[in-house]
Amino acid sequence: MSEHEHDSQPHSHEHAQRALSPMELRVRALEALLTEKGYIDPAALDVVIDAYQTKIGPRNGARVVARAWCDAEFRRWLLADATAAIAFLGLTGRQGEHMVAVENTPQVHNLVVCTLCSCYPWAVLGLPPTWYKSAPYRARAVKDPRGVLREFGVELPESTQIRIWDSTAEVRYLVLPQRPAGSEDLSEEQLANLVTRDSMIGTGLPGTAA
Amino acid sequence: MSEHEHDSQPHSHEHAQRALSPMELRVRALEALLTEKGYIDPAALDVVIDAYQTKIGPRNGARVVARAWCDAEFRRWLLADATAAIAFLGLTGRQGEHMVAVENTPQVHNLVVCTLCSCYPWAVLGLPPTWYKSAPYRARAVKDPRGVLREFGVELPESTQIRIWDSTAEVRYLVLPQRPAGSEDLSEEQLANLVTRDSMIGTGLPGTAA
Amino acid sequence: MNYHSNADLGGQDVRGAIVMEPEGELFHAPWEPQVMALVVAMGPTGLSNIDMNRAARETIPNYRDLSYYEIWLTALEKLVLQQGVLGDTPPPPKQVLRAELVAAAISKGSAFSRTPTGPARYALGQRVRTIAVQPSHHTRLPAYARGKVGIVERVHGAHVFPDTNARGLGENPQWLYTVAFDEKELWGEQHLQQRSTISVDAFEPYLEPA
Amino acid sequence: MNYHSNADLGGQDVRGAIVMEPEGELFHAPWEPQVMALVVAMGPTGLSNIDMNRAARETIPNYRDLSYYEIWLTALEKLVLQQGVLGDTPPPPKQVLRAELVAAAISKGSAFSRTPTGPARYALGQRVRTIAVQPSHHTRLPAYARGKVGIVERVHGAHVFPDTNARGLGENPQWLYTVAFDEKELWGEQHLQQRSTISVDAFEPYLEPA
Repeated sequence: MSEHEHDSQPHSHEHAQRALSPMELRVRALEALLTEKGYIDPAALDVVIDAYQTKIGPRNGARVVARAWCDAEFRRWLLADATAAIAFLGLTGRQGEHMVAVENTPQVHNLVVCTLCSCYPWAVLGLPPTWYKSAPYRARAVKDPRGVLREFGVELPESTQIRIWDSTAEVRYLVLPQRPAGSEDLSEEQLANLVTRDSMIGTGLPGTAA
Repeated sequence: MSEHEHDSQPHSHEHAQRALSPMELRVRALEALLTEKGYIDPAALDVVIDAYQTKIGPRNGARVVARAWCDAEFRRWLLADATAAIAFLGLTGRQGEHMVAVENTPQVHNLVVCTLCSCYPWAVLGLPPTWYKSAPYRARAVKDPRGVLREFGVELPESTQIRIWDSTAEVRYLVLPQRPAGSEDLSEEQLANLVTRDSMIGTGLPGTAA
Repeated sequence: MNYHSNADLGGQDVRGAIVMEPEGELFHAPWEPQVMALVVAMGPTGLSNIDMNRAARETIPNYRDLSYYEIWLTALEKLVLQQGVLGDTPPPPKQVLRAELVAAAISKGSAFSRTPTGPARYALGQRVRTIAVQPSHHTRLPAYARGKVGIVERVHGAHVFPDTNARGLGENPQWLYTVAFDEKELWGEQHLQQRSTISVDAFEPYLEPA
Repeated sequence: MNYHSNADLGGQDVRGAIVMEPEGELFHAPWEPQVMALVVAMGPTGLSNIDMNRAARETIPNYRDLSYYEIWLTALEKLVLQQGVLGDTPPPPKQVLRAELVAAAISKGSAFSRTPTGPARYALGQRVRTIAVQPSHHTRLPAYARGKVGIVERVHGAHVFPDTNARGLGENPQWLYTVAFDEKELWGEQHLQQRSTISVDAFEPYLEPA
């Protein structure tokens, strides 16, 4: 287990064709050990990575939101029983077993955080962005939400109430943003394209109907 | 609307190539009216009928039961949140929006009825059998369950508690029967073949492992 | 208004055999599938809702003489007349179930849960007494379970309230509970012991503390 | 035992910018996807559970100096050592996530709801006070929400209780509530007004009547 010393190098975001970094060596060692001991099928790792790179991401959540914008009955179902409504769209899964959808209105803006770790609705949004897991977001979202939103370029009217959901258990929250003005003529698919990941966390707003 | 007189003929189960019966005429008249007034797409009726004849029936529920027999985690999920667990298998739908699964044990046998009409979990069991909608079953299941079960050829030990679920709202009940003795070596698919419709209503038991 | 349901059969003295039926035997006359499909197809039109349908069915004077699909047909004819489909300004359908929409509509269903607006008055395990009054409109508390003491076994959340929904007075969501009764409470001490417990799904207005 | 979490960041004075990230940018080093996949793949082995994982992560001494995938890797290494994987009798995996099982396992997830065994002590709209004691083990009530008065906004059913599950003391399901606090209750009257309401998901043992 000599590879288990911590990587003391500064974080590098470039990884060209070169010798394996200490972190890479450390991960490979752990993978080799768990494979040898019979815990891991190494082929499964590639399938997991592919799933979160190509199948499970915020476009899934965008489908949910666009459907709710187009179908009042689905919207009502989503708000009353998000787990079932989302499962109806085939989006069940890991880190999405117990879903709650919260609706933005002209009066209330919702913001989701996990101050204790990085709980995030993987089944509809995929892997969380780095900032969502970072100390500054987790520390400040609950105490200075307007400041945090400003960093994201979102300036809410003073009269808007901000409702912050700290995901401290296994319930996962999806924000249902307000449908953009002027989007009446867009198809469900076009609407889904306006739904950004951040708008479903509450740190952003959906795109505008061009 | 002169076709609306009641069919006074005794019920006939044979309908060979012959003139339309009064009931057939009555149904056709209503269908024609609703089509003309723009409420009905007649082509939709065939799709609905085909769905319940070929896709939505008790083999769906049997899949749920067999999965619960094979996968302890799924069974626990099914018993804690049947709507979500069943949705995970893709079996959402009409008359199955709010599901509860109830488990038979050596101590407790579950029986489902709708005394007020014919509520039945269509999404997993399809269309209810005639007896389920009939006055004798609806009247007696709640008061004389052992007598009713005897009519179905089911004789329970005297010590077994019978738990009757009268479906008086929009919750739909699915009985999870006991896994047959000696079925340890069967595949999930083979197990599903042992699960009868009646065993999921509680008026029957699953087949035995041959 | 003198409302009487002919469908409230639980515990009544109904003779007649319960006639078994094999799984694949769905219909017994060529017009029956058409009636089933018409009822399904009329759902999205919004001409009536499920509680109006039940009210129309249970008030058919010769309810007990009709087969179930005859009941459905008769009630649909009645609703079509009542809602003015034959008049000069028939109510426009909210949505027409086009053939290509059938599969999605069936697998979506129509959820009856609603976001609760107030606290549940009763909790799991609590003793409650059902109201004894028989209201003069459609309701879903069976006669055999009126004025009886039971135990809250499940709390299902808030659901559309049939008593108002059936009369076009709105969804008026109410907390829904499964309330279980000992057989002696329902049928008296003299009743042939069956070792049975019977539950109904009861809306909060049907219950009082006990 | 002196348990200290380094992950409880809500409301702390953490400087540093929140760094935006485009939707497709999932990883920042070639070893990161491997770590994510290893953690996912270790789930079915039962070597640890999600609460043990969180405990292992939040007690890393230099938690705040590590990136999130470094935290995951370090915690996994720690658990592998603690659970005796390197010993003579490593605990056998409950299930190995074979490549062909990945898609089904991800889309199934792992539900944390359990059938409740007793009544919920609190109801929607009720005032509750969170406990002030910081237990000396993994727990999920953030420090900023201790000893505070809030309102029950949602009742989620019974869920696996992290405080026991993290210590291998069983699932011990407890009722789970969303409890919402006014910003002044959490941060004091002097706090810059944000018009915000903050909720946590709190297990029943974290709450007292207020």
